[in-house]
Amino acid sequence: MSTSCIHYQNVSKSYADKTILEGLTLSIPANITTAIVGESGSGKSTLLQMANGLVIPERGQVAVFGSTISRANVTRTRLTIGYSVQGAGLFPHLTIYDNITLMARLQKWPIDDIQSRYHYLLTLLELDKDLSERFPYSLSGGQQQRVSLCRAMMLKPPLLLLDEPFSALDPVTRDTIHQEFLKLQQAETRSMVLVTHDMGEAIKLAQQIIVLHDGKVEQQGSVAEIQDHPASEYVETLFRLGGQ
Amino acid sequence: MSTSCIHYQNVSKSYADKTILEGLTLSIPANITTAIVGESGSGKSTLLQMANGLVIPERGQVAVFGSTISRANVTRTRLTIGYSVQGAGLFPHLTIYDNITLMARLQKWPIDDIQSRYHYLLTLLELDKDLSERFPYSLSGGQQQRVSLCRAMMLKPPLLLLDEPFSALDPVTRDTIHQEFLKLQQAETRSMVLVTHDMGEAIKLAQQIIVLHDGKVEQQGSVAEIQDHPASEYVETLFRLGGQ
Amino acid sequence: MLPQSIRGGLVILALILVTSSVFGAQENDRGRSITVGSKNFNENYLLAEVISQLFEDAGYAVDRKFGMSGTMVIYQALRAGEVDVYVEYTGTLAQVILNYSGEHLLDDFNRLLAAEGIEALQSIGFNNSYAISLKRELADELGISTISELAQQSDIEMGFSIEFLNRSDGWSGLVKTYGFSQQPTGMDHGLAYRAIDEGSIDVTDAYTTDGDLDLYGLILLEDDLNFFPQYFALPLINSSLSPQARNLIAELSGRIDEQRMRELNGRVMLDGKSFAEVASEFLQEEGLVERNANSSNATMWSNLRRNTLVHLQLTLIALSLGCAVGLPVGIAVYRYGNLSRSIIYIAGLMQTIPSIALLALFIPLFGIGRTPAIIALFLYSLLPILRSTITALLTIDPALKRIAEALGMTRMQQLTQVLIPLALPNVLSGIKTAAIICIGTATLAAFIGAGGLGEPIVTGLALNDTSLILQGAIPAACLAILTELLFEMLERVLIKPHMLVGQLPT
Amino acid sequence: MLPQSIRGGLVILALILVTSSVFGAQENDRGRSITVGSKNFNENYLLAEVISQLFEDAGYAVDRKFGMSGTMVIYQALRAGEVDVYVEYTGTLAQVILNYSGEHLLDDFNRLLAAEGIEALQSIGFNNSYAISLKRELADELGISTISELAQQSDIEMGFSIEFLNRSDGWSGLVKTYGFSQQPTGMDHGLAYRAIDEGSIDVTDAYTTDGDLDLYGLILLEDDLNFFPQYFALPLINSSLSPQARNLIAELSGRIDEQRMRELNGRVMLDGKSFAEVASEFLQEEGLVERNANSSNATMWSNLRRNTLVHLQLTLIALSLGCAVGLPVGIAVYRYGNLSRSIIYIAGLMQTIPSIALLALFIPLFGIGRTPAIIALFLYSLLPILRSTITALLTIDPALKRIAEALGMTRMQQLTQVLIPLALPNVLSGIKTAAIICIGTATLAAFIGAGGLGEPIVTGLALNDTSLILQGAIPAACLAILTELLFEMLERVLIKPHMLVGQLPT
Ligand SMILES: Nc1ncnc2c1ncn2[C@@H]1O[C@H](COP(=O)(O)OP(=O)(O)OP(=O)(O)O)[C@@H](O)[C@H]1O
Ligand SMILES: Nc1ncnc2c1ncn2[C@@H]1O[C@H](COP(=O)(O)OP(=O)(O)OP(=O)(O)O)[C@@H](O)[C@H]1O
Ligand SMILES: [Mg+2]
Ligand SMILES: [Mg+2]
Repeated sequence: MSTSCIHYQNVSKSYADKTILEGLTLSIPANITTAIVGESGSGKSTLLQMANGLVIPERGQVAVFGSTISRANVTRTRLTIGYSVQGAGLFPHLTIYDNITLMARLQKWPIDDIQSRYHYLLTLLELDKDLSERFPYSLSGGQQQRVSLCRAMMLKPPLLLLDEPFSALDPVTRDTIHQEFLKLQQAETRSMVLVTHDMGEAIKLAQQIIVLHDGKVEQQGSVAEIQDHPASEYVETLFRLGGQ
Repeated sequence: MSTSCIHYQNVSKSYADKTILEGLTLSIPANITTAIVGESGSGKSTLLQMANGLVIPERGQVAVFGSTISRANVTRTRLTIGYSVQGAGLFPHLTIYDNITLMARLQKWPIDDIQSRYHYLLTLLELDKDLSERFPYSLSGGQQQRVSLCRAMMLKPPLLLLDEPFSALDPVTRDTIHQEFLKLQQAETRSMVLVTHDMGEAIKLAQQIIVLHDGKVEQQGSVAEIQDHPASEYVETLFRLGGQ
Repeated sequence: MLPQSIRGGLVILALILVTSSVFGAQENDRGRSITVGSKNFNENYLLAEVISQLFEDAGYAVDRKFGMSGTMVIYQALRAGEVDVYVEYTGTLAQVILNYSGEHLLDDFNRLLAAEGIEALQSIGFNNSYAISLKRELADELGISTISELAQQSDIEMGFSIEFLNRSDGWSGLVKTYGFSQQPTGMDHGLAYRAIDEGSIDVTDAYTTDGDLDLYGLILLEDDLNFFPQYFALPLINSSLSPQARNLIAELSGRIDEQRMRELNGRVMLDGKSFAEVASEFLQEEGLVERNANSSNATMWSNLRRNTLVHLQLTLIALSLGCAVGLPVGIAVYRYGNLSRSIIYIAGLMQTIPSIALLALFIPLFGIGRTPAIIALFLYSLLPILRSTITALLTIDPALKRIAEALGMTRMQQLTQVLIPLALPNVLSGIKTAAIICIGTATLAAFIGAGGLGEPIVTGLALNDTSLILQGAIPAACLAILTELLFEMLERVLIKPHMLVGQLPT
Repeated sequence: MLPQSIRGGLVILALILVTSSVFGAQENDRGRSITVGSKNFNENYLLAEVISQLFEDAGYAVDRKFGMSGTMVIYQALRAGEVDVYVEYTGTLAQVILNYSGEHLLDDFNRLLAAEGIEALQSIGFNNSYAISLKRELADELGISTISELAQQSDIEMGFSIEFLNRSDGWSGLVKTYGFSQQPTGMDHGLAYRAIDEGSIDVTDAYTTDGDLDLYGLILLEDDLNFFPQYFALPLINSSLSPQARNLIAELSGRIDEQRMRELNGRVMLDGKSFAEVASEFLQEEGLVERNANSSNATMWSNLRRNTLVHLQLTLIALSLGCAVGLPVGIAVYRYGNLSRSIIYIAGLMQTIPSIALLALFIPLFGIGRTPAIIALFLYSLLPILRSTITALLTIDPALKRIAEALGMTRMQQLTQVLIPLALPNVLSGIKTAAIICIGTATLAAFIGAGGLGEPIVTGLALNDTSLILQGAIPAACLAILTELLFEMLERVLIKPHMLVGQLPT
């Protein structure tokens, strides 16, 4: 595998008596979109949060773009990672504009760059400009989710970690955004890791798919590989029931 | 229409300058499952929350099982409505067991009834018994969502309002639960209103579908009706992009 | 009313502590400024107020150091230049200060005082000495007007104050001079007038300027053998006082005789007027100041303004310090957990030290005045601020804390952008509590000469003058309410309304 | 150390206010219980402590009402049965109480006292009267040992206390009796000894039992013409005292002569021992109680326990009341918003009233003792509880509030199941602050006779006895820390750890 954006080396994580991941080694290739799919509670979010240091594995190491995450570099590394959390997690005291542009302002971006990036993102994610001055509590579930995605993408990070970013969107909006994302992928190379339960979405947006099951990687491969040669009955069922 | 579980009479709701719903009249039939679908931000959650008095319309009235919601009866009415909120909304200070059984205990159900109902619901929603003593923060997104659903169903309410209850579930878990819900519908008659973005889910679980668009009801009818005779281009696109 | 002993205790505490502000270094050299002192009894308060208003009318800034306890205290203050002028009595001057037994001649006094840098001015006129008083009707009935005549009366009940009975210039001397044969009873001076009124005694000792003689219809017998020492009131001044200032004070010389002083004292004691009011009335009646209906009010208002400003200043500085220390320390405790938990214990300990004791303990460390007051207030404000900060930070939704980290914020950015704004409502609530506690405790600061609204309260308690107490208590209460309103405004500015609602708008 | 004037103020305040507890209704009829009173000077404290320990050794419960100011106060307390026994001096008994000028015979006294229900017992032995003192070397050098001989000396510098100079039984009488011709200077009694030490004066007045005579190497001249009135110490008791109790007190009769009393006073003044220690030493030396190394410690510990218990009781009751009112009112304000916002203002106002003033103001309403103290503490605890409750409720995540409603909870259920548990951390933080403020302010309650740990502090301030101050301050500090720990435990029980974390466990 040429370069990897995230490399998990023999990682283990457990809570109390329950082991979530054990001795997992996994490379996620850079510059493409990888979808992580699998059962609810199987550790997908945990896996993403290990990449930005929110979850620290008991054993093993995680490297982002080749450099191992440590206490010393974690804050710097996080600036290169856009992370959209499952369940939006917007700051309730900030307006939508402030939520999205917060980090750019802290990074002292020129105001013009901030403005243009902000408006670009709103359009990209089909959000109304009217939302700018409103506070998160007044947004619908799908709107909040999209704002969270804008926030993740604000700094143009080379790596995007998206935890079920489109789950609260209706098919029409979702399709429009899918199209935009595909265009985006062609315009600029960027590494993206997408956790999703929508197999159609995984197939449409990702070049690689990782199937997580029982704390292990059940299968990793290109979309075609997985669709044509599911490694197990679970993978097959997943895609069948996912409508693909 | 024989009996309706919720009847909206000329209901209007707006925030500041923005009108969400205007002069909407709508009856949702009792004893069947109705799916509400539509664009993100179109007012689906608002519509549900009007039925349990969380959102009060500026004009018009809402009746649940024939009785108009008022300040006086709203608390009593709510006990007959199971409501699962978009984004789980579990009480962080209570264990999973306590979250789910809270209202039953407050209603002074016999402990045996509580226990058996609790375990029935866990099984129904594919949740592990190990979760019982854990707190919401330690659950995955999909697990929290299912706990929220258990809580909504705990009191065996005659009316269930479910706001995107399965959005965070993987296809396999989702399918298993779908099957259980279908069995449930055959076993006992119950009114259920389901907001969803998964058209497959709507078609599978619901007998009636309401399509919301631009603050108006774009189409209301049986699943077959809507699939065969979409009232507008929007309805057609919605179902096409929804994979159905 | 308060039991006598407690009231007495408060009086004495108040006076002594207020007095002690004399020892505090205080800057009173702003332009034409003058410090007027008084002893701790009504007549002396009133005369000091008269002098103060006279100076104020002439455009001086007056620093009032009223209510000092004891002759030596005020005299030393005068010597040290901490007081520029006060009213002394010739008898006291001779016996207590100069230990001089010759005749009371101003020149002799001044010869002795010269070395001390002090000067006595012409007497104000009246002689406030011991006297023997009885009901006017009784005097008429018996046909007596002198003490000699009284000594001839056999069927007379005499009740004297314990002090009078014990002093050599009291009863024992009187017996020797006039040859009394009657046996007097000892009783409290305050009770003697009532006893006379009820008829249980006929005669008692009095001061020649007692304000309530008229009330009880008492007259004074002539001291025909000149037994009682003379206590003429005269201003003692600092020799360095400017001629203009001396001239102003000299305006009073010979102005007030016993009758007039009795009447002025009576306005305070019987009519319940304030010293400031009576002084202002007197100066107007004498034509010494322009007639001005508001002058006494003006004094009150200017005092009020000054006290309120000082109070505000004390509170604000202490509260700012409290925030400046409490907030960062609170954040540190939150960040480093149990390591710095002991800080809360220490802050708690500070709170258990009673404020008076704390203020007293500070004197050897920080002296007297504003500094120790501010330090004490600061310590009291620390605990509520510290604790609310810590708890508020701890109870922030952990999901939001994690997101702040995930976004790549530095620790400082997490604090300023997320933690502090989210903790703000509860932190502000702690600061509010601290502010109100400060305003309350600052009234005690008057005890160590720090001024503020405690000053009228303390003096009022001392003089049992309710209107004076209210002059401190009401503005303090207003300050408290203002503070509440201010914080509400601050909340409105700093905290988005939806962050602080019982119910979201629907 | 504290400047004299402030220390003096605190002494007087403390004593007078502690004294006033006499007026408070207090139940002291538990079994064999006895109330011992003392006046507010060292010797009298010490003798009262001796009597107290004698009773305690005999199994009585002793209520100490020490440090009353003024003869009339303590005598009235004895008459009213609020004190069972105290030590008076014959001179004072004759002049101040009985106004009797005959010879000091016990039978005569008792004839006069009988009507009052009071009895004087045999003198303790020593006569604490005025005396004239000078350096032993000087006396030897001049070869004098009586006052008559002193009066013959011409080249002698005399410095007397102002009081002595002014009393008829002081200097003036002395002059008449002995025919002094020298001119004395007036000075503070405390300074006179030092002046003698430095040689600036040769002779001063003293009391025959002064504990520091030996320190300065002073001797007393014989009052060969018997001029000074006699002040023999004798116990005054309530006539209703049981024979056993009388017998106990009678054990002291004739036990202490001047020399012994001087020496005992010296142990307190010079060696810095506590009254309890010296009293216990004395009783052991006289064989009046079993030799027991720990007895003084035992007294200290039992006092400590009692004071701490009272303190705890005051604090707990006040805090419980504060919670009982603050929590529901806070909830009401949260529920009904601006309508009841004025309640916060009122609670704030309460906080601005200085605690001493508040306690004083309560006396006419609630009398003296625990009730007003508890009410005052309650008022002080109210604001922090109230405010933290309101803010904590307001800052709960509104989404959770909506869900609680949506589930069909009644208002009460929403409160108990969701709002209160979620507000708990911040509410507890407010209650903690209130608790610490209560513990601190409760030390002031001693001023109105409510007891508690303020008692040793107040007495210690009065006597300038650091060890006594610490006996109050240290336990108060410990209480504060214990309270912190207790609340931490409470937090651990009431609040799930994940609800109060800086960082979630990962
Ligand atoms: N307090 C508020 N102030 C202003 N606008 C609001 C407020 N609450 C909701 N809205 C707006 O009302 C509209 C309807 O919201 P609602 O949550 O009902 O949408 P929805 O159909 O459930 O969307 P989704 O599928 O994204 O959950 C949205 O556009 C939202 O922005
Ligand atoms: N603090 C914790 N204590 C105990 N178990 C935990 C804790 N946090 C997470 N878990 C468990 O770890 C497992 C993995 O969680 P994770 O959130 O990674 O799942 P997921 O794959 O993202 O699931 P979903 O699709 O439902 O979001 C879950 O079973 C969850 O219950
Ligand atoms: Mg997840
Ligand atoms: Mg919605």
